Amino acid sequence: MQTEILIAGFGGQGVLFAGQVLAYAAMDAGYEVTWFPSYGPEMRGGTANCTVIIADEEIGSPLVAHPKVLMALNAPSLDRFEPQVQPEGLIVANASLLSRPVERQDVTAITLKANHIAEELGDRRMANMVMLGALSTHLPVLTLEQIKAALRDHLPKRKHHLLEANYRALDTGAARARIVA
Amino acid sequence: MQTEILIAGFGGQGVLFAGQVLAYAAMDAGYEVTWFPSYGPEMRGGTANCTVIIADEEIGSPLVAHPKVLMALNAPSLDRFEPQVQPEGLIVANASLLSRPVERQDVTAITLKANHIAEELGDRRMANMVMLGALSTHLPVLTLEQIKAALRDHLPKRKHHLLEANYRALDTGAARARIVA
Amino acid sequence: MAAKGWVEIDETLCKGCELCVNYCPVGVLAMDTERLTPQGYHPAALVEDACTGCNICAVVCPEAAITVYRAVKPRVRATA
Amino acid sequence: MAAKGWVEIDETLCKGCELCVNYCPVGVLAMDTERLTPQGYHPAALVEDACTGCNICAVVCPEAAITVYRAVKPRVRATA
Amino acid sequence: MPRELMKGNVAMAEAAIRAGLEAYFGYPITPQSELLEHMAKRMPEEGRAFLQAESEVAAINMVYGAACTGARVMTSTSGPGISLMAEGISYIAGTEVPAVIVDVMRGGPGLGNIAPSQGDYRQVIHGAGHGDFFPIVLAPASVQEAVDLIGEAFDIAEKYRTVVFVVADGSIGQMMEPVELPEPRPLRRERPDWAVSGAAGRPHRTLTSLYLKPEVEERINLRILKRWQEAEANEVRYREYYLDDAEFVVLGFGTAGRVALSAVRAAREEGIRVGLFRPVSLRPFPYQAIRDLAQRAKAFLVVEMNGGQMLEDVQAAAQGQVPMRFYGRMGGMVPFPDEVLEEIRTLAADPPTPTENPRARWLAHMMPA
Amino acid sequence: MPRELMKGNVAMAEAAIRAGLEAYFGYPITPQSELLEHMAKRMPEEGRAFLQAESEVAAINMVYGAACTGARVMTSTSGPGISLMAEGISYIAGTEVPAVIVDVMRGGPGLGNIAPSQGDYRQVIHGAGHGDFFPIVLAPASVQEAVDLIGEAFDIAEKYRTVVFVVADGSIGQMMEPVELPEPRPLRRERPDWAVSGAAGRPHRTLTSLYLKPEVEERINLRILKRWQEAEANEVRYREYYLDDAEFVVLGFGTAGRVALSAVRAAREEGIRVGLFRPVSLRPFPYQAIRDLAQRAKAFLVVEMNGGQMLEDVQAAAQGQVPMRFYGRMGGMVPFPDEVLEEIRTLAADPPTPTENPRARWLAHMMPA
Amino acid sequence: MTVAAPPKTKHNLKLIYQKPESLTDSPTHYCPGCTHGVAHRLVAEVLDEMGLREKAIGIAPVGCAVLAYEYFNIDGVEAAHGRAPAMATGIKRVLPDRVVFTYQGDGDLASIGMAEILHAAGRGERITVIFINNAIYGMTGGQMAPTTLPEQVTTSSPRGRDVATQGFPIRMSEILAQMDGAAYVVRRSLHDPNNIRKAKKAIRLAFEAQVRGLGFAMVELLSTCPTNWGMTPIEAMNWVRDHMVPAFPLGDYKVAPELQKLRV
Amino acid sequence: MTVAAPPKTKHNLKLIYQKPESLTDSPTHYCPGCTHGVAHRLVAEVLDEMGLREKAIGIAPVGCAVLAYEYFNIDGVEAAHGRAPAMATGIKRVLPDRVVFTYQGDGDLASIGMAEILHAAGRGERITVIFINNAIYGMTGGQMAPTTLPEQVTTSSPRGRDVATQGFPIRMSEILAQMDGAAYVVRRSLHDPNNIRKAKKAIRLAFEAQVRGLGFAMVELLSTCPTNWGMTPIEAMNWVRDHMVPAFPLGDYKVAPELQKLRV
Ligand SMILES: Cc1ncc(C[n+]2csc(CCOP(=O)(O)OP(=O)(O)O)c2C)c(N)n1
Ligand SMILES: Cc1ncc(C[n+]2csc(CCOP(=O)(O)OP(=O)(O)O)c2C)c(N)n1
Ligand code: SF4
Ligand code: SF4
Ligand code: SF4
Ligand code: SF4
Ligand code: SF4
Ligand code: SF4
Ligand SMILES: [Mg+2]
Ligand SMILES: [Mg+2]
Repeated sequence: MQTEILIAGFGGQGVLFAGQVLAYAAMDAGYEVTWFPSYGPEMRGGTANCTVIIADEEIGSPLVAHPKVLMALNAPSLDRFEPQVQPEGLIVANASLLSRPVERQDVTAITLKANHIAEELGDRRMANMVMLGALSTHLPVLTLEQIKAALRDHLPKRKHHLLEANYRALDTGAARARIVA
Repeated sequence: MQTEILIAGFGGQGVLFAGQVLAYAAMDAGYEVTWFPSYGPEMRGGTANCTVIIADEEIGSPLVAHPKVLMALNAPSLDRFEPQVQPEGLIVANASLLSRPVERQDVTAITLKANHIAEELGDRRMANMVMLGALSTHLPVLTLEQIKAALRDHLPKRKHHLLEANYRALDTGAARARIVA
Repeated sequence: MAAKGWVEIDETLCKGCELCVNYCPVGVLAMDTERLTPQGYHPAALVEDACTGCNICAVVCPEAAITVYRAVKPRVRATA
Repeated sequence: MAAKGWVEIDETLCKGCELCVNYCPVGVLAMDTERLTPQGYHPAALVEDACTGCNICAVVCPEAAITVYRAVKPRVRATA
Repeated sequence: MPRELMKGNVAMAEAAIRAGLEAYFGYPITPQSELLEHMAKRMPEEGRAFLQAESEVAAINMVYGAACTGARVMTSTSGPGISLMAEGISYIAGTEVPAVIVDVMRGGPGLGNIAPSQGDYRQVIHGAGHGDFFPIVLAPASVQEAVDLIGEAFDIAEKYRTVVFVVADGSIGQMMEPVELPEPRPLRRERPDWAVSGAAGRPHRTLTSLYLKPEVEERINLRILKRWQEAEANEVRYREYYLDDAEFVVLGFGTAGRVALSAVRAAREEGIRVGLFRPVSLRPFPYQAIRDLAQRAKAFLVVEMNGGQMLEDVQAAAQGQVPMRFYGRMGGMVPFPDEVLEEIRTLAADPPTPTENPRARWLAHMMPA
Repeated sequence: MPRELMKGNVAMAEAAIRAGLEAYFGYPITPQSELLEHMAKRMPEEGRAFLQAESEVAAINMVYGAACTGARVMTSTSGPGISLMAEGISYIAGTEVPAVIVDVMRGGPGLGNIAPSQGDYRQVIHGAGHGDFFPIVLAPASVQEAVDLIGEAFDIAEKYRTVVFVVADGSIGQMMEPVELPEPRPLRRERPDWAVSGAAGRPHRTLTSLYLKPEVEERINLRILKRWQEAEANEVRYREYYLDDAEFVVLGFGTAGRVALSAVRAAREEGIRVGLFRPVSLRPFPYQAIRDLAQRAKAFLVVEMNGGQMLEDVQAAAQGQVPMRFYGRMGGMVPFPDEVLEEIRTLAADPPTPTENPRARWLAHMMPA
Repeated sequence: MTVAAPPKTKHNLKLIYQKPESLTDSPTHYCPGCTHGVAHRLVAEVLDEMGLREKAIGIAPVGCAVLAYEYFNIDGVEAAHGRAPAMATGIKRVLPDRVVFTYQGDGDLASIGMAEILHAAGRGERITVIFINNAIYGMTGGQMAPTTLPEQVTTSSPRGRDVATQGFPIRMSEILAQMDGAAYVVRRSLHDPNNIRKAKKAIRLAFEAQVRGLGFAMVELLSTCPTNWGMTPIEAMNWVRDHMVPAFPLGDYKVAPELQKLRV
Repeated sequence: MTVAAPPKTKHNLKLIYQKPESLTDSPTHYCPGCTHGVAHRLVAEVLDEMGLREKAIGIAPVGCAVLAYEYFNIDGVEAAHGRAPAMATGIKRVLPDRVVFTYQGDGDLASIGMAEILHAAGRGERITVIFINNAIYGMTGGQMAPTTLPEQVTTSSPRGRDVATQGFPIRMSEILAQMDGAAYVVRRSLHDPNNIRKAKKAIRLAFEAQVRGLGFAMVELLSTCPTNWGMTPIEAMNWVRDHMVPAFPLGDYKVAPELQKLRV
């Protein structure tokens, strides 16, 4: 059994970190896991994405053409990856930066205005955690609690003052996740 | 038909040049020819030798284990190469710098005091030509005249004032060549 | 037109670095925090009518995004 | 022994470069054109009895072929 | 030891430190730089030598110097850096001192790009430097395997007094996976008897790759070849998956091997009797194991992230005993399992003929006229 | 043209000048230096560019620059220099500009010595630089052939927009033979349409080996591979001697091939039905011709001045169809015809078994335990 | 936000400045506020002013400016890391009447490319070198450069550059001024409009040196890397002024007499 | 020839000079009169005097001194062409209490090895460099070196070094003195006994600099190549005096304050 999660957005949106949190949670839960970044060209700007694969046996390819789950933090990511999600899959999209709804009818789609929610919560950089919270509601392999525990156990000590804010973002994201399709 | 001539001595004795003269003569006479130096390590001193192969078809190896002809300009060269000469071969040795005679009985051996003769003739650097002259008396493929012509045709113009002295050295070498075995 | 100068900012090029804003000696430039360029930045914009056409903003702009004009006095023909 | 100094030249090392001969301030060295070293050079040799032990030849010898001695006055024991 | 989630580059660096690395010299290059950066942080903490050299040329010659003292030493780089190290690598091999080099491969030739690739295969294996020598080359397919092989690399390098490469395609360097790190080994304190250290109370020692007399150089060359022969006998490593009843065999190393594993599993679900052979030591290459497979398989499919570099070795191993296909992605492209699955399906449905040229067929497919 | 007696190095230099060489950049190294020295003398006489670079790294990058203008350009070096040029060679290949490189091979690895060798075979063929590309490699066995191949090298380099090596073992560089030089060709004045020259009256042009997008780099890689495929189809060169009725075949290139020729003749005189196959293009390698020979010969003997580098390609070509022996001298040793003759005699008297490992047998013979 | 109204008509407005012809229309990939862009612009302005656009061949380095050939509207090539001066030499030797310049970062020029730049200068190679000193390896993610300041934190000097083990900043202009083949070697900075103007004059002279065949010419430009320094563009400009200029004194290190007379 | 008679007895003779312990007994392969041998001897004498023989590790270059490790009675290694400073760095970093020196020719140090020597100096690498400047590539048969004088004929400058195309002689001491990491950079000559004595003092200081941990130290020695210059050894000495010294001024280019006080 294997779950592939593709997280995509702008550089700076915390895409890679969100993936790492999932990877930590999966590892702690005893799964095999790979986190694979699309490390961009040796220069700035552009998009960022990473693939997290969670499985219960030795993981083959760290990349997949058709992930089960897509977490899209901006419009170009949704445009590019929506068609690739597996039928019956899951798409979590950040409505704050979208100009259109999720179009696929054969997937579970969750949208929420992650940037707006994060700003509401007082820290715009928490949009990725808001999204993760939403994702957790429909992710078969990991629970919100496991994600929180991963944050707690792996966030470097000097960043622990941010834990509460992260939890709040996760919770709010989970609470506001709305299935739209 | 192929004749291999190994010329050996100290660096500075004109070993390589003597070989080149033979090679020119052979080329002018329409033969195939290779001149192969043992180019020493990237540093000074030591011995020098070259192999000249004269043949009437495409030449294979530019080196042979057992040359037909050895022209040895000093003692170490004779020591090292005498045993390698083909039976029925020819050894021309510079008695000025030898401490012993040619020992092989199955070859034609010619010795002459090339350094002494060259000094007599007024130029110690001509010892190599004296030796060549001696060699020419028993070399099957090339005549003394052909060697002289090669010198004339291939010595750079600015050295042509040395031609006469070279001819004299060749002639004297040819005249004084003594078969000793 | 009151100002002596005028600048145009090419929004396909501007990256919102704020250098022009910072160095404009008369403070007529500001970041347009409401707009996003196609590259996703807030562009600089001329927000006051007092540009002197001094060209400093263009000198400092890393993206060559700024075009500068200066008002010319109507030429008085010299009567020879 | 008349001279104040003395040199020995190691013929396994000397290459007959003549530098020592050239720089010896008292001219007591010369090339031995009759002898050949194992490496095939004419070695330098001390040919006169007037070496001062100044060490200059050793300083200039590229082959470290020269050993230099100097005569010591028989020590007069200081009577305290 | 508990598992930690680590980036391949960082994990390799830490594994080297735990293997008793005494000195690291390197130069930044993507996708390898985190390895150097981890060394920059950790080596001084351990009181060991870290130096960012002025270039890869300098880095390999620093490695060369340190290796001559018998210290455990390594460097890491990517394609262009491997090229610049070629002379130094040849000197190290010619001097018969041990050193470990990590190549985190990127797209090439030339400046290329920084995406994952396996394009340095031929260079590392055959052309790591001028003259006759054979480096040992290990290719991990996961972060854990990278950690394990780094540890072994030092032992092997010392055993055969040679250069050992760990070639990780960019993906292995950049991805994170849980790993179990080994216990730190204590620094070795004794020095091998060939090492230079100052001639205190013993005759002076020299280490060189210069042998002016061809007879002597020949003896050294033969000695190097002999050690290589021993390595060939002892150091072959590979992994087999689903081969017991396999009619079809996919062969791939590193990330290509992993991708192929996913495809093989998917194909098995479709009922195709296919297995995977993943070389771990690229040199010595598992010739015999592949030859054996060639005798019993119906067809091979070689999958690489290059234009068929290992393919040539597989062909040499198989000696025409099995028909073969090739599927490669180049220039920094990583194949998806679906692509390989499709190739497996074709392989099973329409097996290759014995004379078909695998590269030509693939090229025609990739670049239709 | 009358025949002139010329040293290989000088003849190659002069041949390049007559082929319309516009610029030469190089660095001294034995046994190649006379080539550079001839250029130092002649290129300024012709009003063309000669420069002794500060290193081989600089030399190849000067070649790279000049090649980007569409000029005919070359460099020459030996082992260590080839290693140092690896990065530049890869850039030239990746940028798809033509250049000619002469490697006058010496003993290695490392500093080695300056005696004749064929030890760079694997490096030049497989590892001339990082990333996916294939240089074309030509190996003369006489001064005349060197002259002829130099002329062709430029045309081939331009035809396939790639790097062409002429690999001459030290003997070819150092020996003198009579040669007929070609008539000087006029300098080409038109520039190819990809060359940089200043964007006068046309859109600006760029030449690069950087393709940040893997999809794009992959297309370039495939294009390079496609051209290589064409070269494989068109540029195979070899010479055959006494093969018509041969039961045994000796294979060797360059000087090893010549030495083998003498031995083959001697063996023929002894009544052994043996012939010689001498590859002239080492890449593309004459796989098919060798495969054909393997079908009809009783046994092969591969002779090299290295530890069996071409041997591996001959084995790949023969695909186990013919039993094989190997005889090599290393480290600057040149085999004598007598040694090869002895090997031929053994081959005929006691033919190898199909499973015998040629290198292992030879190594046991060279290094008895 | 209220944007100032456009002028009623433009016909009494004189064009004072616009993007130079020697730049292409492509947006660059540089980070916002990075002065690589300023340096590009200055070079392009000088090429325009001297009428050299159609004669120029530019050589991009390996470094953040790796795609410079896409931004300059001139013929261009991409060099191997550090080897741009050698590549430039190859080009200039076969096309001596073209104007050839390299554009190099501090890692490229002062670290791996040290031999090539010194020898190009030693030979008096008639090329122009634009040297961007930003005290860091920008492209590869902020490692230490030879020009990194003592104590400066980078990803490969995480505790700050320790001069005892990692060496001292290297001052290239001072070194290159020692070379007899150098005709023009100066250091300028891009940290404010005034210095940018001076930098442009220097670039002009560096091309004049080439056009007049006087020898090797280099302009070292102190430049920002807001991204890897972890600063805003404006903070970065000030950091150059406050920290780099003291360590890398601005000035003329070598100016051939023929250039001293020139007014540009 | 009459050779002076040996002294009757030796017991009243004091040993003034003998071959230093830090040299082996092997005869060298150097050409007669080549001052490479003098330089070897001086280094060995200094090692003896400072008691460093058992702590020293020497690095031989690619050049005529390629076999130096056979002549020095100390541990030694052979570097790749030009890379001795990098190799020395590798050794010194793992064995910081050993005394590490390189011995390099002008082709090795100033041509191909330019980057390595400059960066070793820049890092203040605690190594000692003996730099033999003989204005030629000795080992490979007399090609032009970076230090070849203008108009000097070599096998790769057959019409004399043409500075317009082949560049100017490079003066390494002047360049290296610019490096902050350098503690001691001087130029001496080996062209007569007096200068040889001064050279030895400099070599002593260059090792003192290392032992005291002051930083990088280099002694440049003007040296002869009678063979490739086509001169007798004595002519060669005079050529150094008359042609090289004017082009490469002798002197102290950088001396750390701690060394200035030292009397050796
Ligand atoms: C041979 C080689 N080594 C390393 C690299 C990786 N690399 C790319 S850019 C760069 C350094 C860039 O720094 P700098 O020259 O200062 O330019 P900047 O990005 O700061 O403008 C390095 C090390 C490479 N491409 N090639
Ligand atoms: C990479 C490389 N390039 C070239 C050579 C050939 N080579 C050997 S010594 C030498 C130059 C020696 O000159 P120098 O350093 O001045 O020393 P010298 O012989 O004059 O003492 C060269 C170019 C080499 N061995 N390796
Ligand atoms: S031209 Fe001068 S005044 Fe006008 S916006 Fe630019 S900097 Fe400000
Ligand atoms: S300086 Fe240029 S890029 Fe920066 S904000 Fe102003 S217009 Fe935009
Ligand atoms: S010690 Fe002085 S006097 Fe004596 S031989 Fe030597 S140089 Fe001459
Ligand atoms: S200086 Fe030394 S090598 Fe030269 S001649 Fe005198 S003793 Fe012999
Ligand atoms: S990384 Fe630094 S140097 Fe590179 S573009 Fe960004 S700011 Fe400029
Ligand atoms: S070639 Fe020159 S430098 Fe080399 S040993 Fe001979 S004289 Fe000395
Ligand atoms: Mg930089
Ligand atoms: Mg020299």
